[in-house]
Amino acid sequence: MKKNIIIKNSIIKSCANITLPIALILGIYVILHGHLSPGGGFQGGVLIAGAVAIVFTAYGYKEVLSLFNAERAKTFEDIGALGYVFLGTLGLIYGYTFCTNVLWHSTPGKLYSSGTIFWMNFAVGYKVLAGLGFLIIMLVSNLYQTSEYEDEEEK
Amino acid sequence: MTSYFSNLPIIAILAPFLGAFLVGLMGGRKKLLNVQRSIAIATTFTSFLSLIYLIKPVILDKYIVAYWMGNWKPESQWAIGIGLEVDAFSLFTALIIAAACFLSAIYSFKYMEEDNGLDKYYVLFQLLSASMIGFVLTGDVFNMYVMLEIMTFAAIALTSFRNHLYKSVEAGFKYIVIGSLGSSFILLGTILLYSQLHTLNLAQMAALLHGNYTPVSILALAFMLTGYAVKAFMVPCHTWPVDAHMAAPSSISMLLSGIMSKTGVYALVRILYMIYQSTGRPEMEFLIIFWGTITMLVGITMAVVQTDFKRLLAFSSVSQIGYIMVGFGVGLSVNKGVAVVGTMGALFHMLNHATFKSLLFLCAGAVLHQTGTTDLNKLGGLSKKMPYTTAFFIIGTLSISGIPPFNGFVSKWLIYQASFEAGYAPVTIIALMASVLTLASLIKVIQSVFFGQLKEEYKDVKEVPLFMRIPMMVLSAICIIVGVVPNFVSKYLIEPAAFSIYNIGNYIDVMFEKGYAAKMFKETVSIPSMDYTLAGYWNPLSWLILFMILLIALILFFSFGYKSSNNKVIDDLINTRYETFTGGEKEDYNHLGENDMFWGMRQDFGRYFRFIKGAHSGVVNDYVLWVVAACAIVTIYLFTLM
Amino acid sequence: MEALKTLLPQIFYVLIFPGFLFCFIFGLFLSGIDRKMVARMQRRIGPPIMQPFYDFFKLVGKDHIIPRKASKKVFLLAPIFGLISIVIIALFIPIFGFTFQNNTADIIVILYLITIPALSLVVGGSSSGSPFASIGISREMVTMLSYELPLVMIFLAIGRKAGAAINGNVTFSLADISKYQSMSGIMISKWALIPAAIAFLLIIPAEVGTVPFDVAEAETEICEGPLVEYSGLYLGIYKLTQAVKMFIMGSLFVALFFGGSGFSNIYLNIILMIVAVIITIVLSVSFVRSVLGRLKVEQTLKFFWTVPTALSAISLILVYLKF
Amino acid sequence: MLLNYIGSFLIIILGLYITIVKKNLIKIVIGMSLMDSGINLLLISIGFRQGGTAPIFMSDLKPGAFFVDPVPQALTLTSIVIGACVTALALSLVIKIKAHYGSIDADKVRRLNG
Repeated sequence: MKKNIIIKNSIIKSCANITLPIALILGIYVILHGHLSPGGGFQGGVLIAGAVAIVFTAYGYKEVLSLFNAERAKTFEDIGALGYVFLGTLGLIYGYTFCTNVLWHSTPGKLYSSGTIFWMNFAVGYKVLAGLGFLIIMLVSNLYQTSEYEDEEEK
Repeated sequence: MTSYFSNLPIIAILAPFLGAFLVGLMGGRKKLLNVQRSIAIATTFTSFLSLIYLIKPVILDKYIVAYWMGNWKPESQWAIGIGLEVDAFSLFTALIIAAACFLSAIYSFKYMEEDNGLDKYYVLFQLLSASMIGFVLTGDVFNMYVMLEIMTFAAIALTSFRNHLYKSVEAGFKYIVIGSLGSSFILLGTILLYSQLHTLNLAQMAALLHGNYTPVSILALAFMLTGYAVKAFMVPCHTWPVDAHMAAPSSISMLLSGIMSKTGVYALVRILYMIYQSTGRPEMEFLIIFWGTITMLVGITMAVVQTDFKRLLAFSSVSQIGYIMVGFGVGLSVNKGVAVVGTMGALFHMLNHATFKSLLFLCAGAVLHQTGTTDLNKLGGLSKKMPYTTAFFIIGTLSISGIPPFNGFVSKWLIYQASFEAGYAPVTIIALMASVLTLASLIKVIQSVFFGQLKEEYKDVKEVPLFMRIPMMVLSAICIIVGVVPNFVSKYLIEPAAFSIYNIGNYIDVMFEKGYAAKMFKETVSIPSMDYTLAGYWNPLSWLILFMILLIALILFFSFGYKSSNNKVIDDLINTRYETFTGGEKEDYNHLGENDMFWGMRQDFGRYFRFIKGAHSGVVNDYVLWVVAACAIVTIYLFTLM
Repeated sequence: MEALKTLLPQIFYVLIFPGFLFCFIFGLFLSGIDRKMVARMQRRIGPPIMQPFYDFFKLVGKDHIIPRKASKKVFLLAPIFGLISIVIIALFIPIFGFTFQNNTADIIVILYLITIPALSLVVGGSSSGSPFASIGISREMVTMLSYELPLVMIFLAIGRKAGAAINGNVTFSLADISKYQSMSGIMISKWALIPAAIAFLLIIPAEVGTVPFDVAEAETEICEGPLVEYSGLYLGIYKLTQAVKMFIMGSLFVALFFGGSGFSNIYLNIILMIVAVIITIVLSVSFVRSVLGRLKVEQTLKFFWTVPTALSAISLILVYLKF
Repeated sequence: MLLNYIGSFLIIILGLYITIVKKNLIKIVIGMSLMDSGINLLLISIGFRQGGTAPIFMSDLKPGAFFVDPVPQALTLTSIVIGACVTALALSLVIKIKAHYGSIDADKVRRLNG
């Protein structure tokens, strides 16, 4: 396995500098407009998690590890999932079935018009960005840390 | 509509999911470990309890619970939401699953204490339980697929949980390759079916597909059969569970073997009986019975030659699935009376297999926990050190080989009767022989693990702690109780489940509205009349009383002899007449390893055993090829005969 | 009072007549006859017919030793369970139309109950911790495997034959088989079932564990195999179980192939049964035992999976072809 | 449209071929995800309708406009997630196998056999 290759390519870096904010903004947009346009929590989450991959391609794994905290991503993922379950359970609490839309009271087409669906999208997006981000971080760090890993094995 | 029980199915699914995320939130802090354990036990118990509350409406009052997520009810008789639908068969399977998960959670309490990363274990464990319950309660094909995938991932991760062992990692990899191949087949079948019917709801699929077979739907059937056969360990798709059961922690092996295989069987039954309504199709009946018989035979002959405790149990599990599928195959028979016997036998065997195989795996786990190995050649003589485990294992052995009055007898007998009455005499003979071979393979385990000579290195082995003994106790109690009162169990659990399998019209009507099934079928859908007379139950109670009388009399009579011999053994250490007779050999040389057992048989059938052992080569590519070949054969068979 | 009225005959059945006492006396008696017959065939005078009784009571009087390595409870309980299960079979076997226990599927119950004595031998021998016992139990399991296959096929053939006449399909009830034989003549008179009867006669020695097929207990090679550590009372129980098994197999043969209505008098029926069982056992056990030597374990397997299996398969096929 | 169906089945068969023939574990993983992609393509093709619009109820919808089938799109998404998870998990297992066995040749990773 190739080790210790530090990627320093100015073209990639400057491209990443441009695309990174776009990816983030687009991701957030897609999450928030999940009920109005194609897309939703999952797609937006993937877009945001793609930012991790962009950082990796441009700045290498050290940067990724210093920027993102894998442990916290794991926690965030659980929070997102719990939020989804809680929002779903709201339907039960209000006396309907699971996932029933209980907050709905607005005109269609507006940003905040879909009641629980909006918040569910948000929760899913949160979960996915944390989860996929965690996945990418893990894969990246595994790629470069096999030697450390083998030491663990001998213990 | 909104009765007290209408929300119970979703609670049963939701509780373990919620618990999983909560445990994940807590992270790997040592202080919170006990909290996490309690959460796992509490959530599995919650789902078990909510399913128990469903027994009265669903099983006793024959009510089918339909539940639409988000209140998205069908729009002009077209399902647009995701629905849960709980009939007696779903509930029956779900009850087995929830009970086993609860017991496994208790068992894990002490069994897993030496491992690290336990928070991840409990997250995955609860995901596994939740997805299995969700799988059987859902009324939506794609939801089934999603639940199946969650289940597969959790199971793979749990299989390779002890990733410092090479076998866990290898088994996990084989599992993921073959398992995801099976999942892909299932997805392919599902979407092919969707392309024809444009719906994913189980009930609606059944209604639309009635008498409406096209090449697409037959291709979908072939893919789905193979895909779920991978999940239900049917030969030749049985290669992953064997490795996985061997490598996983025993609390998980129990779930994988005893319970997860049932989800595959559940799906096969739903596909055959409900979606494709193959009841009365002799070609489907033949396919399933033939497949089941092959499974039975290959599983058990492989089990006889194994040298690893858990691997042997896994292969025997494969053969037990064969029994279940033979029963369900007979259930497709034209002859209603015979079909009911077959279905009931299969359902009963599902219950029984879940209990005794879980029990056996927990015993294997106890041995592994105390000695650190499951190699039959290394173990020996543990019965004096672990008397309870030995007793439980013997109970499990007697149950699985169908010795009366344990529970395996009842279901196996129903399956024999059904297959023989349906005119498949060779199947009955093979089933009976497989039963004897099961006994032989487990006797091998008893001889080389619990009896025989005690090895030096296991001198200080102790009995397992109480927390691990409780689930084993419960399971062996179930083994005995179900065997003693089979009439009661089959009246209140098996018969409603068998009825609900055949009662397709009602299943469809409840999901949509009354008369929908009749409209789609273009004929009146009658409630199937079930004829239980051929299932003439074995009534052991009458002679069990006599059994007890005899037992008490004899034990009273012989207890004097037993008592008087008690003291001599202990104080008479010098007297050589209490030594085992070895013929002058040194003890180190005369341990009969399991390799030498049954050499008489292996000599005669050496060619067969060499072939079948060589076929399980351990190369992933071969196993994938088997699955693909099975799919091809099923496809060709279905296209020629349907 | 009502319960007592139903319970008392049951207790009588279990303890006295077809049950424990009868099995005990008649089994040992049968074993004595067998020994006497073999002796006569070998031109010896032989032991008195009561010799097995003397042997049994002598064994009961002796001290019994539990080896230090053995796990005590299993070691002592295994023989008792074997004896109980074999005695219980006696309750299922009808004596010419008279049954004590009526079940819908007693053939399969019997099929499994018959394996329990062998199983108890296996578990008891295994728990003794002796290497000879380990070899013995592996041989016992292989023997069991070998005779189980033809036995199953014989039972299925008979069940099919009787069931076709009784309910049009198949029956596993001995009472039905007995009824069928009283309706249309004894089973052995049907051509289709004669091979099955021969196969059953060949199975009896293996089931009982007498000479040509006693690979599990081969005294000269492995010192009685599973029984090597047993002594005193518990050895006696094993010997008794073996004797009772001989009786059970004989009467099962009679009930399956020579059953029927018999006489109207129950006592006459019992005597007829006893005579028939003695003839069966002399035919299948004593003759074979005095003529042949012991087979090897793989020869046993090969023999049973060829000759009796083929015979019973012929029967099964003939029955299916409605001969 | 026919091209899509043929293509998707070709991709599935190609994936199967790779999984069966290639001995390198990473290539097996590639085969698996290739098969997933084929299934996804099939799914999307099933839902596609010539000239259909995005399945969203908006006010500016023309009369007579029709939607593409939204259900397969949702299914595809789920399927993609699952495919990503399969790949990630399988790759992590391959890394572990490399650590234990020192090889990622399927012929050498066969200690559990028989």
